[in-house]
Amino acid sequence: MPITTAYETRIDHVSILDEHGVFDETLGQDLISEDQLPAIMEHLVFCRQLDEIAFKLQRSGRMGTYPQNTGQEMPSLAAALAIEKADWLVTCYRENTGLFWHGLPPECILLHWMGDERGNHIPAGVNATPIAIPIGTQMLHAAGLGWAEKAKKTGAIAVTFFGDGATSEGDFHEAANFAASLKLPVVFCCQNNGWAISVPSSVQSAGETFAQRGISYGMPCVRADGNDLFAMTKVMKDAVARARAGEGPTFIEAVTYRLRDHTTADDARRYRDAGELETWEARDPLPRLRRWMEAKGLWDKSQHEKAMKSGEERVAEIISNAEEIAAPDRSEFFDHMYADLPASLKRQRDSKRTTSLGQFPEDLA
Amino acid sequence: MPITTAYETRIDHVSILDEHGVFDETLGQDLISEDQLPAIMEHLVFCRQLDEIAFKLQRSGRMGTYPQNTGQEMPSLAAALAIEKADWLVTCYRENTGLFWHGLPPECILLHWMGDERGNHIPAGVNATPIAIPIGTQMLHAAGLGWAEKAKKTGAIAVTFFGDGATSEGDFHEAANFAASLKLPVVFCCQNNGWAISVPSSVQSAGETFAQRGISYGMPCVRADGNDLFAMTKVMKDAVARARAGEGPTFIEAVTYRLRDHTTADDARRYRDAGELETWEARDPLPRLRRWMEAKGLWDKSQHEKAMKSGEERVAEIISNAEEIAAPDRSEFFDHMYADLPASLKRQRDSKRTTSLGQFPEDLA
Amino acid sequence: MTTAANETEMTLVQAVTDALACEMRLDDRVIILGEDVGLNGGVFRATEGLQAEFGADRVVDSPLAESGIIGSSIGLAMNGMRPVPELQFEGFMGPAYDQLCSHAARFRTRTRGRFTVPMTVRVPHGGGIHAPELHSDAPEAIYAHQPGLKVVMPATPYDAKGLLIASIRDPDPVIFFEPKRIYRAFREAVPNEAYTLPIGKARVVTEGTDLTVVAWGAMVVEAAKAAEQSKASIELIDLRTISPLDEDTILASVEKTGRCVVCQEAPLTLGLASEISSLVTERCFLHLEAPVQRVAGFDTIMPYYKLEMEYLPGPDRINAAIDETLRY
Amino acid sequence: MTTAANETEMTLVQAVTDALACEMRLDDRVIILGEDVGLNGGVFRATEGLQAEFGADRVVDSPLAESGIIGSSIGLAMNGMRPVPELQFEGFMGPAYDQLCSHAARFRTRTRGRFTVPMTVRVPHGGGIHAPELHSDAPEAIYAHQPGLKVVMPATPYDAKGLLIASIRDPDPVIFFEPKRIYRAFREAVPNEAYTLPIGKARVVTEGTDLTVVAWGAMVVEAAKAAEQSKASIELIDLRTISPLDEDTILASVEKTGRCVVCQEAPLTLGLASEISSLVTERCFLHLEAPVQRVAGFDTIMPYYKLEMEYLPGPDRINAAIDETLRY
Ligand SMILES: Cc1ncc(C[n+]2csc(CCOP(=O)(O)OP(=O)(O)O)c2C)c(N)n1
Ligand SMILES: Cc1ncc(C[n+]2csc(CCOP(=O)(O)OP(=O)(O)O)c2C)c(N)n1
Ligand SMILES: [Mg+2]
Ligand SMILES: [Mg+2]
Repeated sequence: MPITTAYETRIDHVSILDEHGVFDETLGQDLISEDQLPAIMEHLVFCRQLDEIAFKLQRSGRMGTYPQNTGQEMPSLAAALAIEKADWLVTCYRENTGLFWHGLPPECILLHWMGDERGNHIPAGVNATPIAIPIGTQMLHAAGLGWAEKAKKTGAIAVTFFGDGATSEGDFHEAANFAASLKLPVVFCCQNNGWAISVPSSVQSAGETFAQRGISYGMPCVRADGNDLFAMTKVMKDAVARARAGEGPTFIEAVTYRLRDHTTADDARRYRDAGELETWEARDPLPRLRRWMEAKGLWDKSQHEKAMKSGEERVAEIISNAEEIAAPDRSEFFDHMYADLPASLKRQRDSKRTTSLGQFPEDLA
Repeated sequence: MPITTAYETRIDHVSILDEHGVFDETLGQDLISEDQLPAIMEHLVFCRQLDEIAFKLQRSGRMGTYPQNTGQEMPSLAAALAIEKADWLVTCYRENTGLFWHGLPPECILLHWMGDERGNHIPAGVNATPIAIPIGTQMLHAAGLGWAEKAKKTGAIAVTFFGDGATSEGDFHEAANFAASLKLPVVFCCQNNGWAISVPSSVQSAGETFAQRGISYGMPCVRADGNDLFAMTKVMKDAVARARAGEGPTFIEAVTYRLRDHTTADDARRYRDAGELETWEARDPLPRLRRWMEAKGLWDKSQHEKAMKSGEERVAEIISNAEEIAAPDRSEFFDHMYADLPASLKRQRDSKRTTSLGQFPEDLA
Repeated sequence: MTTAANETEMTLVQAVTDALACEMRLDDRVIILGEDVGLNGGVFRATEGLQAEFGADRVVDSPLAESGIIGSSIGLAMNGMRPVPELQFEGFMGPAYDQLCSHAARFRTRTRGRFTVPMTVRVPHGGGIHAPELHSDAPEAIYAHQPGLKVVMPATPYDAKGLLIASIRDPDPVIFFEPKRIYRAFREAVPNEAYTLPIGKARVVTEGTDLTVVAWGAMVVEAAKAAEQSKASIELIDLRTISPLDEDTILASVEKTGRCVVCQEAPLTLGLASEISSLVTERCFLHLEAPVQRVAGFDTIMPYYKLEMEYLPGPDRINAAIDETLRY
Repeated sequence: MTTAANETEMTLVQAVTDALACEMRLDDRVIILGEDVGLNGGVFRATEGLQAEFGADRVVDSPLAESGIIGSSIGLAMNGMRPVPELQFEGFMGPAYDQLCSHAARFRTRTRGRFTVPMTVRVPHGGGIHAPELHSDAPEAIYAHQPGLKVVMPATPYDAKGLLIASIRDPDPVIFFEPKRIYRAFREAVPNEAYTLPIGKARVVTEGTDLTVVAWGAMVVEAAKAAEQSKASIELIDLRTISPLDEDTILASVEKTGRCVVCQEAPLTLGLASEISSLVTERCFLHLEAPVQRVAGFDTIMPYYKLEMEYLPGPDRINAAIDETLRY
């Protein structure tokens, strides 16, 4: 038999609450308890509000560049719902919903984008890493974080998020390969939102799906509707269980869409079709969930209004917390360079001089 | 339909002349003309001799570290048979058979391993790149070389070779992805020889095959018996035709085996099972082809003896060419740093001094 | 200001675009690749309009992978093309470090001239634009330490155009750093035609007799402000090329002034200022009235933008060094 | 030579192995990963026997991917482990450059102390062993320019053990360069117990009054030979730590001798010698009888091994610089 089959595979696409409001009762059963859904809805309303206000903060000069999350709320939230407190969220920059649910104070994210590293001081006990600016690099840290849990035999795991663009970076490949080869407890979730700034996902890969990126490493792969909280929760729960059981990593492609500009520094109208945007606005995950919950009697207009109002208040409070924090000390950026500041750095900090003569201390700023 | 098929694929394994001497007449027909086979056999005999002698040169202190090719002769030779003079071979360091067939003077390879860059001065008209020392980096150059041919609309293509270990590097991923995304005329051939120094290929990938590495990029993938010249020639010809037709890259896994130590600096007995080696010695591609050719009346003992003898003579001549080349000028390594040597480098070259006072020129070496 | 008919007033980033357009019209081997360089015209709009003029085959949106961009550019360059890859920010050169330093820099000498890499890597450089982490670094010393590369950094629109065209025509790999802080800081008249400025030649911005200030990129503007505020007669040198250094211009100036201050954004330790200091000391020791002073970023990570102006040297810190050197 | 009961004569590479074994016995957070570090004991046998003693979970053969090795080590270090990754040769640090400089170096300050990276990256360093391309480079300046990293390089077996254990215990990322040329050059008595030597402290190898020679790694041996041949009274300093520099020891010595020669394998331009030269000049200007001289590799690619001894500074070139400095 000169031509035989060397390898064969197929990848599932999972959808539970589809864009037309149809819900798959079999798969959807017991995924998320009905009791929990109102709190989830409140959280989503709040996160969307914060996201839209952050945009305005940037426009009014009160914040630097900000990447909006709107439209991509479900994948990371599903991860947060599927994991435990001891597990790790290793994200990029469109995962506010999941990070906040996992315990990250929203002030942290605002401070980060206000150009203040104190926003990256994740509180002790919150197992999350800060915003990853260089694309595609954080997945290796997730592999290591998960590896450490495996070494310590804690049972904890790591879930890492990244974009479609990020899967083009070599570090993505090395992270997935390390995790699979060493059977590390890690879940890889690619948020395929169609774009990497102005570059469509078709340039990032000639493959039919991003899910098939995981085949290279021999790990289970799945594709899901990233705008469907239930589908995302199902694939996350499966992947988390597999990781926790010591069976290694899973690759998830969450098919979603960036409903706003790449960041506030971007203008998507330069490169993006209005029609495409409209199609995806109709698939907006929030209204989809809301309509279903209202139909099921789990949510109503007055609850929504209440959520909007309390969201607004919370957002206002968070912004004032972030804005009213005392300015950092002028030489605060020396303080955490090393556990012990070397003598030469101490001199630089104290003199605010990199020049070295120092015979005229009265010149020092 | 909540669970649907997102993606489905299968990969062929191709074998034509198997390890038991069975030849598939359908697939094997017209692949390599019977007229050409004796010359191929002579070439293989010569290459194997050179490879074994190179080992001895190292052992007797006449050459530096050398990586033997023995056992892996077929994949690159098949590539050389499948391509044209204008096409590129972008190899690692176990592709002597293909490189020599493509026109590289064997002296070049010896000089390289004798620690002399002049061995990397590939003669004009030979489209091959020098030995790639940092693993996994040359495939990106192949992507660019192929891209240039595409831009110039020459119809020429690039074939690149790398090991199983190399597929773990991020650069492999980026090269394959660029080639697939930009539809570049490139053929990727992974020589899976079971080992990366002491690390078995099972550590490099948890996948069942290396062929499936290519699925990530949406490129056609195929696995072949790398010790079967016919199977390799078939998959190479197909891949080359696809590249030349503008249909983009193909990923080939050649399943082969490193019959010797990793390099002369290595001792494989430290980590490798004697039984495994024996199994693969029985699959040695040279005797396999020889037996078949003898059975078909295309080769006989006297031809073999003649080939051995002329091979020996050629090897001796090549070695003396490589050893008798005049020693490089002491400052030869300045000559090709830039098209025009900057003034500071001229001073360094002429004075052989990096120090800069230079008040005492009589001190200069 | 009057502009001649064959000149246009433009900003530095416009001069970059203009240089690319001019050279692409003259030489169809020139090809641009990178992230968002196509329809979007690059995140700084440096390639704006080029895809429309030259097509998607010559202005190519690549996958998001810096090593891929540089590694494939090397192959393009080795095979008769003149690639001009863009890396989006200097902070993202890291993933391409190996292809730049282990390959681009080495192919000519590795192959004793058979293969060369005439590639120009464009990279926005430096701080002061209120950007996120890793969008404000100054890594020029890293690449100036690598034999086989050239490193160029203009400080004016005129220089940007002339040096970029010279870089593209150069037969060796050039890293072309663009000081993003002054991308749009001012305009000047730039000839419409293609022209080149020599790589490896510094520019004496203002002549002076008391002290030499050496700067490059955006620091030239800060140093010029400092010089203007200073009572001393400052000779300001804009390096233009970081590697190879124009030793003659620097040494001639310090021989005349006897004093030297070097300004850089990068951390102090092992920045280019250290190289210039040791060079000047070795070669002008008996002319020196005071040690060469370095004004640099601190040996810390460039802080997020709330504190970035605390990090970057400005006229105050430069003048403190000038004064101290004069009083030495 | 007599060896005490609690000491063993060993080579530098054996001292490395011994340090790893000692620390792994004391601290089960220590984990080794890299290419061929397991059964094979590393290509230089630096991890020989460790997998047998500590198991395949603590001495891990990783996939062949340097960025992967460093990036996953960062995660391990952030999460309570003490990873000691090995990169097989300094020429293969390139693919890991980004994880080293954009992440390992930055996590502590990026997160204002929430996350730290107590990782020790072991890397064989330098030329002179007749190896192929990219197996003989000297990239220490690249990593010393990066704030947030520490860079250590021992020159003796005793120092190798003490500094390696100190590096593993250090709360910050350390690049531990091992001078492969002298891995097996000589033996000395090394205590059997675990001990540490302070990071950031240089060693005065021999005291002298005429001239200070600064060296590190394998160059210490060459400099010692030069000093022995010299008629002058040489004070030889072995840096031991490249970052942070032990400024006090260097400056005190040059204040005494008034003359200084620095030796490195790396290319001249922007090597550590340039940093030391500018530092010494700034701080000891009025003590200097002659400019600081740098003896370095040339600003070329390190040639293949037929010519490598033409490239590497040896006693002759060091003594030429010493003589010239003395006569200045
Ligand atoms: C290494 C690196 N290269 C380039 C950039 C600039 N950049 C920031 S976001 C981005 C696109 C990311 O696309 P994707 O991964 O799909 O994430 P998305 O923004 O769509 O969520 C680019 C190119 C970067 N931050 N890091
Ligand atoms: C970037 C890089 N890392 C490490 C090495 C050291 N090294 C040389 S060959 C080799 C194994 C290569 O394995 P593989 O790709 O399977 O090729 P093979 O030797 O089996 O033909 C290693 C780790 C290297 N040369 N380059
Ligand atoms: Mg995206
Ligand atoms: Mg192999």
